[in-house]
Amino acid sequence: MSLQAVLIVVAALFCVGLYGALSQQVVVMVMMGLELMLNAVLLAVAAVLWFLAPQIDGAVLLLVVLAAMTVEMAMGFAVATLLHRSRQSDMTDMAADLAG
Amino acid sequence: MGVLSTVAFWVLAAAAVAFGALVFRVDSMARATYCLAASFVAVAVVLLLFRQDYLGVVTALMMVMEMAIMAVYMVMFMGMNPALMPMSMVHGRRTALALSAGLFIVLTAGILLVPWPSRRDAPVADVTHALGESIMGHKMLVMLTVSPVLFATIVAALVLALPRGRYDRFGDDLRRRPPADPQPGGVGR
Amino acid sequence: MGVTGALARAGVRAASVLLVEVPGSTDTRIAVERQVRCRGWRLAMSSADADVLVVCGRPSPELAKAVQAVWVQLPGPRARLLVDDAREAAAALEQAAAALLDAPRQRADAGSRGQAGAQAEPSSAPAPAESDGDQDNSDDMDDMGDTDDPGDTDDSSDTDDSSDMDMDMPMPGGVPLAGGGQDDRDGLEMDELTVPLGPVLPHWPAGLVVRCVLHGDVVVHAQVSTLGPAADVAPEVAEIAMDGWQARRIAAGECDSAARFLAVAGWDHPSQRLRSVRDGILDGAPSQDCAREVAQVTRQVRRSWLLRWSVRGLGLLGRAPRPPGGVPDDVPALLRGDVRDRLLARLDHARDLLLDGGAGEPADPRLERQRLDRLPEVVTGLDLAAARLVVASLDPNVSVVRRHSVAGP
Amino acid sequence: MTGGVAPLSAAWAPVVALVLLAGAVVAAALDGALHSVPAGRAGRARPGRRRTVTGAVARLLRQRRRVPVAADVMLWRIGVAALPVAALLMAAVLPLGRWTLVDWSVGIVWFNAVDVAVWAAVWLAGWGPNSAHALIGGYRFLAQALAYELPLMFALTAPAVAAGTLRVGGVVQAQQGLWFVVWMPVAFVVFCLGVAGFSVWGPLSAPAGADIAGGVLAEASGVDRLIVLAGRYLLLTAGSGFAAALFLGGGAGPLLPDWLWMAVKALAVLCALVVLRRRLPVLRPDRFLEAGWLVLVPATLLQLLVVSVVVVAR
Repeated sequence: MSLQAVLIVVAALFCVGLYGALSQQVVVMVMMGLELMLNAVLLAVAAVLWFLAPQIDGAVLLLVVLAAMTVEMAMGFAVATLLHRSRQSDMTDMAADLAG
Repeated sequence: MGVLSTVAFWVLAAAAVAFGALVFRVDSMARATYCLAASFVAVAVVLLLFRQDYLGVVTALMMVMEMAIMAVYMVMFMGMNPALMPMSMVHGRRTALALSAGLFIVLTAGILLVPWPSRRDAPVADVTHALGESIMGHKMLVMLTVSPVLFATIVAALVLALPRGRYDRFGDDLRRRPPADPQPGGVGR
Repeated sequence: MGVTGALARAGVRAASVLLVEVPGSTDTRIAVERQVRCRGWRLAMSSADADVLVVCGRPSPELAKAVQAVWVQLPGPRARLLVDDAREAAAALEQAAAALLDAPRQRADAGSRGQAGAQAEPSSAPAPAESDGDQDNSDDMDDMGDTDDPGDTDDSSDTDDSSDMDMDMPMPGGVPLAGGGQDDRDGLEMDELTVPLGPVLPHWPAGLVVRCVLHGDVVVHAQVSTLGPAADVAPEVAEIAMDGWQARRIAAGECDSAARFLAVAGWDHPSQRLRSVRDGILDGAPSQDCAREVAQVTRQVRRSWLLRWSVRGLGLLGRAPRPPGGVPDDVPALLRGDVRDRLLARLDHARDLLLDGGAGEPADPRLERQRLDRLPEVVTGLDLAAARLVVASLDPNVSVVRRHSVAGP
Repeated sequence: MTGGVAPLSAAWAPVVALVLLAGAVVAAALDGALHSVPAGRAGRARPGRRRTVTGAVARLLRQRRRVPVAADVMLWRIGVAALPVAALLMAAVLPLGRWTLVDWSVGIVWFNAVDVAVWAAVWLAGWGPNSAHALIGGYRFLAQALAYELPLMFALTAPAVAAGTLRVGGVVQAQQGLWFVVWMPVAFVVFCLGVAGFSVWGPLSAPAGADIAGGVLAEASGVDRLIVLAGRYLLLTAGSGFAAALFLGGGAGPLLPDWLWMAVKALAVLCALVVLRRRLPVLRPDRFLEAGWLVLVPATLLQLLVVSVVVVAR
């Protein structure tokens, strides 16, 4: 196992997540894609730490990624609830008017 | 790294990616959610291989918890019963597939071509202890930032998701007691 | 065979029994309950948990249909009994134990079910998708998959490749999906699911069926109906020469009702205590002792702040402050207050009957009618746990209501 | 490794499982015995025949498994099997006197992570059978878990802060002078409540309540039911073991060897939990949720503040 090997796994995870986030219609499924991408980031940070700089400072970054995941999730749930309440839908397409 | 941990790594990596892909392939919402949870747990165990004991366990803890709640939202907002019903709710599938595949190729090429430096120094003995020292010591600013952000998230999420404010509960002059709640709580606020 | 036989014998010693009470057969049910306890058996919580299905009394055809639906859900080895007379309870359970031990018979039973539907077989690992109507069209089981209105998805989803669309809403296992409903109390569109509660549920009033429309587990609409015995006549009750027998029977009934309420509330100790008081009353234990015991349990219930906190304000009937447009205030004293007040009223009533030793008036049909009629409005808007507590606290005597509606006012 | 605790080799794992199982059997036997004891005095009827654990096990072994229409059998079985597995994973970091299977530096966090995995297990056990009552049970568990988990986490933090380590063995060591229960009573009570919570037990057993025909248990029959019930008792046993290790000084005590003290203390907590189940009504989840957030969370935070001040001042 080498850094390159781990990073390729990271790239695979990230791209699966990206595919999900781009292709899914339902907000919750989009969130699952995003979570998967953050999961990849988590693994990447841990791998770089282990293989390049096993000092502790970088581990703090892992904590920050974890916190980002929680924040994303909580806000995602809130937005999904709000969308569902206001227009009886949770499809991203139907929220397109939010863009303009 | 011994042979055992290399084998473990590849098994876990394959599991993480496979479960991640299954999230968008299976037909049941519950299965999709718990596939994601399984992917997270696999990554958490990989973190253990990298001697990040505390962070690995905390990742598993948080993600299983999140996914348990996520499953409720999935069922609530998307809805599929336990039966394996074929369903697909995708848009722009080909574009998304092309984009992700392209990105994967670019990333892999980059990973293989970049000359990665070698390890600078030896790992610390007790990572958990060192992490604690670090976030309570010279990296305290990070924690000081993260905690208000998390708190703000709780408040913001509640404001977004709750349909009722105090005027709905206590009346226009905020004098109604007990408050008009669809379901009274246990403390009797 | 040795191991299997030993396993069977040990297992039958710990059998669990699902009771179905036909309205008017309370005495029989109580007798069966006592025998169950005596044998070291246990009352089952659900059909999947039960080995023996005991029907107390002769059910009407509709009730018999509901019982049949439950019967097919028993996993087996299983036995089914109809007990019509309280005195036959012990013999009947003995017979059930023998039937459970009868290996060839159980094998034949399992074989016949295997043909009817492979559902009950141990290792049908992937959920079979074919319809299996007669196996599981039970009343307390329904599909719970909350689905969004399919109309919503159809107009929006064909953006570029609709080849993948497969939203023709199949019915998994022949069970229709939950339908879309109106907004729930939190302003979210909720799917509606119709779940009939009763007539076969643990600690449930005999013969009562409440058809609930659920949002999640919140009852948004409830409709009450009753199922009766084969013939709506006053059952022959073995008159026992005992002082104040009538009063004793009513007091025992009140204790039984209170015990069932406490069982629904998940408080085993006083519930069991009340059950044994009930048995004592029926056995002719000195009424002073019984009254003292009832008073002790009442004190235990009254003192428990945990119970008070847990059920406070549930199923409130006729007491200020009244919500606008709420229940008019012509509520009989026994129904007044929340579920806990009604429980305490029952216990006090039981104690008074035991102490007075008077004749004891038979159940007032108007009061029982009120219990039944008020049920839907009180239950609406509550979650299922609260609704169960309210039903248990009202505990309408279906038998009395039916007899008087048949006989006319 | 830290002094006092010696990790055993992995070959001892079955022994740990057996010890845990023994605890579970004791709990189940006690519960059965309490069921047969006549309550009160007026019922002079003879006490019923005792319900034995062997009888109950034999019955469930003989019963066939029934699968409701359109059930998600895979998820259901995963949920069912996860309960006893979770209990074993908890017990793996628990020291019995001097011995422990794994003396892990993050044992307490591990315990917490496993008890969160129970969320998923119970929900899946409720979701799988495709039955209204079971699903309501699963949802109830999540609602209740949201109320007990945060207080439980803070309650777990208190002994860790006081001992200055996340190692369970280290926490036991730190209680040589004074048991933590003496100056962390709130944390101890909340911890026991949490144990009842993740074991779906006593006042927090609404997810398997009688009002929804057994809730998550409603559709389980045969071996499935046996595993769920055993999982509950195993979780209760593992939780009691942790209560003894984190708050009651683990193996500390006079005369008897330390493993025996640990076993005695764990059994005492276990029996107390079993007895209390009959003595307390079930809390309704909607009421408990608000109480959890508005009463238990502040209470445990205050407890944590007290502990931190004491540690800093010491």
